[in-house]
Amino acid sequence: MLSVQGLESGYGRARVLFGISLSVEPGELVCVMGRNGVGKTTLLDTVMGVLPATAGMVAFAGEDVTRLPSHRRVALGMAYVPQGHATFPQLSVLGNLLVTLEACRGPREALEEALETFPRLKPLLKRSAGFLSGGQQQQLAIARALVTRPRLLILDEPTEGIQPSIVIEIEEAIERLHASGMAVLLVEQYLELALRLADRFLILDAGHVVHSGTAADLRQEETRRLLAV
Amino acid sequence: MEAFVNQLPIGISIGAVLLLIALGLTFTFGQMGVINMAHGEFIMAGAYTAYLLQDLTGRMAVIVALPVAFAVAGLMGLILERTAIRHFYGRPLDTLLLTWGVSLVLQQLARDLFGAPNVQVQAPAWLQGGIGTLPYNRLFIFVLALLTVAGVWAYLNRTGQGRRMQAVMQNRGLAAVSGIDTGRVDQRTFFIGSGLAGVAGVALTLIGPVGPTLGTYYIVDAFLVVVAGGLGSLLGAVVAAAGLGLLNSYAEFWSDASLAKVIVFAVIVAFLQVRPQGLFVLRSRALS
Amino acid sequence: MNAVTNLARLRGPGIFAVVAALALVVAPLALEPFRLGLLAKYLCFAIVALGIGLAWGQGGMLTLGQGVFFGLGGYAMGMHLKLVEASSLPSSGSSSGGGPALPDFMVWSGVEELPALWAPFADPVFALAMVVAGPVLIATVLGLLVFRQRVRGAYFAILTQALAAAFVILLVGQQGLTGGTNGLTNFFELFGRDLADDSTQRGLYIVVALVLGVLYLGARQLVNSRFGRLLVAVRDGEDRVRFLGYDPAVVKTIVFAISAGMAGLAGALFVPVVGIISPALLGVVPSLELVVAVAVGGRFALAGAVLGAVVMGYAKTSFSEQFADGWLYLQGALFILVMTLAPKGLVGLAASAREALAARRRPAVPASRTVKEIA
Amino acid sequence: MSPIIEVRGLSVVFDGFRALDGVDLTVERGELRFLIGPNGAGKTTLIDVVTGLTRPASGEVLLAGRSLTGLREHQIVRLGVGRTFQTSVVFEELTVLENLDLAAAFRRPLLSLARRRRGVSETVAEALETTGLAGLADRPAGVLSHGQRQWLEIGMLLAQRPEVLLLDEPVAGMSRAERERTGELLTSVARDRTVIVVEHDMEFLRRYASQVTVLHEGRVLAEGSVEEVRGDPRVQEVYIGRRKDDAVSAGS
Amino acid sequence: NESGAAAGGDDTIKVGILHSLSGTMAISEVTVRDAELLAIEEINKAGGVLGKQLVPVVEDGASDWPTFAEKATKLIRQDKVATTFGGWTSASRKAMLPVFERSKALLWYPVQYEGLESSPYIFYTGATTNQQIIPGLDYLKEQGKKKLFLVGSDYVFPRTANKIIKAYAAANGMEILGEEYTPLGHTEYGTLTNKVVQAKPDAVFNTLNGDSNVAFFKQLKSAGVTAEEMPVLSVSVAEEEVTGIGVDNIAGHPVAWNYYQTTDTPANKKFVEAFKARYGAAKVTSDPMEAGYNAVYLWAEAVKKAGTVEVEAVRKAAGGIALERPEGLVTIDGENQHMYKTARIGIIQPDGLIKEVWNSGEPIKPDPYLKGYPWASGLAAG
Ligand SMILES: Nc1ncnc2c1ncn2[C@@H]1O[C@H](COP(=O)(O)OP(=O)(O)OP(=O)(O)O)[C@@H](O)[C@H]1O
Ligand SMILES: Nc1ncnc2c1ncn2[C@@H]1O[C@H](COP(=O)(O)OP(=O)(O)OP(=O)(O)O)[C@@H](O)[C@H]1O
Ligand SMILES: NC(N)=O
Ligand SMILES: [Mg+2]
Ligand SMILES: [Mg+2]
Repeated sequence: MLSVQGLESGYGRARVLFGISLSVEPGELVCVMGRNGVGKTTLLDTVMGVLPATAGMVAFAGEDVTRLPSHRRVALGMAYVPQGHATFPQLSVLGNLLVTLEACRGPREALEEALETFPRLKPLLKRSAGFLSGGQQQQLAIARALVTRPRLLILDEPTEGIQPSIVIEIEEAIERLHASGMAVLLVEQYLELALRLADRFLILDAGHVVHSGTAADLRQEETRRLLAV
Repeated sequence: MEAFVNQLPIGISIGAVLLLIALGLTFTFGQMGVINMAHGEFIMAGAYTAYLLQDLTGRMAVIVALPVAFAVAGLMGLILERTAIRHFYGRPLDTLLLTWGVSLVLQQLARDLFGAPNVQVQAPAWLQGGIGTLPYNRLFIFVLALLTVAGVWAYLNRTGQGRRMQAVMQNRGLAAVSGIDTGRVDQRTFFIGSGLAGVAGVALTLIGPVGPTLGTYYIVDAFLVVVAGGLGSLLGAVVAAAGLGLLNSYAEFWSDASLAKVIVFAVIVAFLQVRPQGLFVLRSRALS
Repeated sequence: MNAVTNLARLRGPGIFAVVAALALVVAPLALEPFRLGLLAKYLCFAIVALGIGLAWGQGGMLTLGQGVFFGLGGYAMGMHLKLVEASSLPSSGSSSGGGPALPDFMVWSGVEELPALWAPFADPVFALAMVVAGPVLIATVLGLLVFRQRVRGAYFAILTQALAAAFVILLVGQQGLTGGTNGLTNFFELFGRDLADDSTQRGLYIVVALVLGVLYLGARQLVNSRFGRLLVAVRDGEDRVRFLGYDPAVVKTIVFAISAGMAGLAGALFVPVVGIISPALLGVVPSLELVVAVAVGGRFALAGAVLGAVVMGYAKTSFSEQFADGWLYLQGALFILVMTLAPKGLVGLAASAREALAARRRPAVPASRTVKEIA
Repeated sequence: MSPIIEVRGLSVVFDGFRALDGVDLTVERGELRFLIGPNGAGKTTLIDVVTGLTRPASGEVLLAGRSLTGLREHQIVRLGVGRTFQTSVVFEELTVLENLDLAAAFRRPLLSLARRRRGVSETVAEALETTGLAGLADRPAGVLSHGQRQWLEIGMLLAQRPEVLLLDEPVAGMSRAERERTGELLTSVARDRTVIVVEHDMEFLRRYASQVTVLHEGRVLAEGSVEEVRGDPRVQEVYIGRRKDDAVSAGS
Repeated sequence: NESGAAAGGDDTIKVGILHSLSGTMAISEVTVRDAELLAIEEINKAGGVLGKQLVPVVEDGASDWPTFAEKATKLIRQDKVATTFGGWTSASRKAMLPVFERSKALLWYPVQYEGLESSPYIFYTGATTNQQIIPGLDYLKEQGKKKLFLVGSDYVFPRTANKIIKAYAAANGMEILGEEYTPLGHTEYGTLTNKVVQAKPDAVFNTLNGDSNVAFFKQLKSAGVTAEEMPVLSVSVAEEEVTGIGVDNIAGHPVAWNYYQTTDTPANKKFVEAFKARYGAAKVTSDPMEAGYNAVYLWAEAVKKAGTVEVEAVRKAAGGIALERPEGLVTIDGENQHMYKTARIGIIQPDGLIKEVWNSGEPIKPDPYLKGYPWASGLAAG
């Protein structure tokens, strides 16, 4: 589904990623882990085309998308929930969902579906997204990605700022989507959550993949050490 | 009392002119944050379009000119956006300088193309005359302003394009990863905003001079309207335009035109004391 | 490593010294009086630009109304010169016996008695004080009013633009008091020296250059101080600054007032240099031109503001001399080119050229190290 | 002695929506108080009111017995109340060091700020050390990653040396190890100052909290020790949720 | 010192042309420049002055008074021109005046103005008040217009003109019903029109300048005001402006000048033909253009008479020079350096040209300080 090879990227002249390779098979859930500042967000941004790749290749569904603008990648079936409560603040909650739906010409049912996953958004539909609480915004952000009915869902710390009971629901939702065949690329700091969800994981450090393997590997002490400061 | 009644339509019609000019700005300035100093020259382009068309279409020129001027000025805006403005997103205030340069060039261009003196656009016969102190041409501008406002409102709030436009302006990066072609949206926004300037230009031929410096006469007031109304707020622009129009007309009646301008300024400063972000603020919880 | 940074640190003062020597020694010797006068004029604008650089480049306050402060300073000086002239001339046909002699324009405007507003400006000390105090006072009041209410960004820009427009209209409308559109002109002497004299003009040039130099150093000090950092913080996140315990309104007002004071001083110097102060110099367009000049030079560096003012002044003069008919094309094209090709202005262009050069010279900062440092 | 923070009958209304509805809260000096509750419960709003960002419809906040009503944000900071933001905001053009230095310098007279900064003050050096940002001191804050920004915010708050620290989800996005560091840091700060933390991380809560206040729909739903609150069925119902293996952060 | 400052080279003489080619005033001033350049070409074709060809140095005053001063300085000091033709607004003239006086250089100013000035280094080839405004008032009085409304742009010419008008009215039993000023470039005349209509004057005396005239007449017309019931006498609207205002909006209203394109003199026939041949058949000629055109010829004549371009000699020689010009006989008054000019009242015709309906019969002696008008005493002295 997604294949990344020798990816390099960064900001201006500061390089952050040094030849990252990874792949996500259809229906697979891959979790990227690593300490703060190692380049997880940079990796996802580059995969989505928010940042240009300075070297390497990103392919999606067999197509080379390395030079494609973000919106074309969305059209191909990639969806992205960026880190940190990203919304269109002056659009209503419904407007936030609609605008995404219209941009990818999805069916109205996709919107209903997304709202089923996040029922707490329903009473808020008319409110401006900018006035929502942090956690409400984050729920909206995930719902917004879901309305595109993506083939690959990319999530950057989706549970950040969300109350425990909803984290459970999100986890279940991801599990469900994953089970229904959606590929997922997830960045997550909660180790336990990652362990429960991931088929495979990678650990980044200083812009390199320093470890990758299955969930079983991650339980090992050595791996845990890699994640510690 | 008689003065009060007589000045009312004048104030409203000044407001209508201001609104018509400011409407284009609610797109380029209000939505995109671009302080487009060339907006005045797009107005001028609209006026010259009406001038050129009157030989072809005779006295219906004003009507025919409206859509043509929209397209002409819109196209000019589109070119400006493609060649220059698009490098400036994220630092909108800087566009002021760029567009200021463009405005100088366009003024000089008009001078070379049409000559320095004013040209004449004949008002059609059916716009001659009026009811009481309200001439038909003023009425025409008033109706045109109303229709344009309604159109703009519907576009922004009732169409997907309008929604996408707002999304891009509120969070460009998120819009892109939500599948919106931000480049297209920028072009469209600028096209429409500039096109509306063209429409205003046609209307202005009915009441004012048509010359290379036409745009410069209205630009400061138009920006004031947008600011007093609140950036990006359509309702605010409408109310502010009406308010400024009335204030202008009454202040001028009881003092003189020069003093009226000073009074208007003082009132706006005072007003921003009460409502610092304009009449209708698009608030947000986030820190700037 | 240390030597390199020391060298780099010396480069600033080095350039400053070279420029100062050029301006103070070479220019007065090399340039003919007319050209030197023009240069003095550009330097006056550079002083205003410096203030804009502070307020806008550092503080994020896009002020489109600096002409107002320039005018306040200029008129203070102009009023003084007019009064000196009126009292020294055999009062031209003035029948109003007793009272002080009237400036020429009051006579033809039908003003019969010296307005109370004018009287104190006969005193050179008062006039010179007002050159700075007037603009600072007005900027402070306006600043406190608008900044406390958190008027900012485009709102502030448009508001100051409207201020310039209103100010000009007010000046024009009070012909008897201000000379109306004509402004104040026809000055003969400054502190007893003949203004038409080339040596007076040369002296004036030196004064302007010195004032600019001193203000530049002062502004640099301010920018590099903690206050300067605070100013940048206010620019980038005014609301957040409040939660650091500072009042952004005060910070902004101070800087706005400083920039206004600079503009006032520049206006006062401009009057004897050019020989006229009129509303045409103060309105929306000239105020905007100065901001444009700052952007062309590079608004994030004070040197850029100064450079921009001089370059734009020179460009305007020479374009309009060479191509009286189409010079606006050239000037417009210049803005457009600079803004698109060098968004950080001429200074930014120089900086990035230097950086590119440096990058070529030292090929590889092991990139992974930079990242490790961060992690 | 009066409590350091006392919130009385606080209500906040946005366009008819009651974000806070008669909240009472008392925090004693030297407490490390946790504030939890569902998304949209009003936690951030409460902090906004205490720090002057939002004006309440009714009720008041007392700092050591003194009403904060009507004070502007910077005045409240000057009285010794500091905060961080849920979405961190730092000055991207300033270096990490300058960010911290500004935070530390607000008590100086404005005029003294006109001098250049020479060296690094002890407070700032300490903050650099605690936050682990020493290596990044001279980098502009704009280059920081999400987690690093969170740390810088905490550092700025520490550098302010406030009496009362309000932190809005400080560990969100932090790795596990950093959460621990933050927890310990807050515990030690709370020894001589007062800390109020909003957090959703239940493990973090369990390890570092003593007193917990639960907000729900703008009201105080429960208050007590961690154990009491976690055991409260209403809290489980609206907030913690039902999963057999005890919420998200079961592992040890 | 004969050769020095004046000559550009051995066989050429440089002259300065200084008008606004950009900004609001460009609309008017460009045409004056064109007329002046035409005169220079004609003189050159006829063999030049003192056997030398004239070389114009054109500068842009940019509608900005300090720029006029700067460019004047440049022309004098750098280009060392023999004389300068330039200016339109009084403000630009006031800004240039000290420059020319200090440098003892010559300026030829071609536009009607408010008087109360007489600089030894300026020749005024347009009308002063007693050659335009007072005849205009005489005409209105003759027509039985007793109640006037004054409308003007907010600057020195209209304000001074109106002062004179008020003094005239007081002395002649006329009533001033209102006096209104608008900023230059003002385009919103609804309120002013309303005030005028409500005051019900017999006539309006209009000293608006520039683009404002377009807005004023358009809006006056749409308010239903006609030239028959309320004529608007303008002193700054000439053939050139009529096109921009739109003939429909202004036809029938009177204007006061010294020259119209239709003025019937042999010299004018030649001028109009030459101008159209040079700049296009659609172009019109107007009073300030003619005054600029005259200025070049008058200066050339003075130089011929003096035998040199040296300033003091030319000034001395200029007094008394009389030439048949398009407007008729023009004589330089050596005392105040203004011209004897014939006053003419015209009515704007539906074809955009102006038909003369009254003239003063003979050139009127210029009287910038209105010393010959008892009612005007006290105007000049303050
Ligand atoms: N805009 C930027 N400009 C320059 N450098 C940046 C920028 N954004 C991030 N960086 C740097 O790139 C590196 C990787 O950042 P990134 O945001 O990808 O980290 P991360 O792994 O997502 O961290 P976190 O867990 O804190 O979110 C960091 O060291 C950071 O300093
Ligand atoms: N300015 C505002 N206008 C309208 N509604 C608002 C505004 N600010 C907050 N709200 C509403 O008030 C409620 C409380 O929000 P608040 O941010 O305090 O929640 P919170 O407890 O911090 O939630 P979270 O845990 O998700 O951060 C939310 O429903 C939010 O939508
Ligand atoms: N002299 C004039 N018309 O200003
Ligand atoms: Mg990240
Ligand atoms: Mg919150």
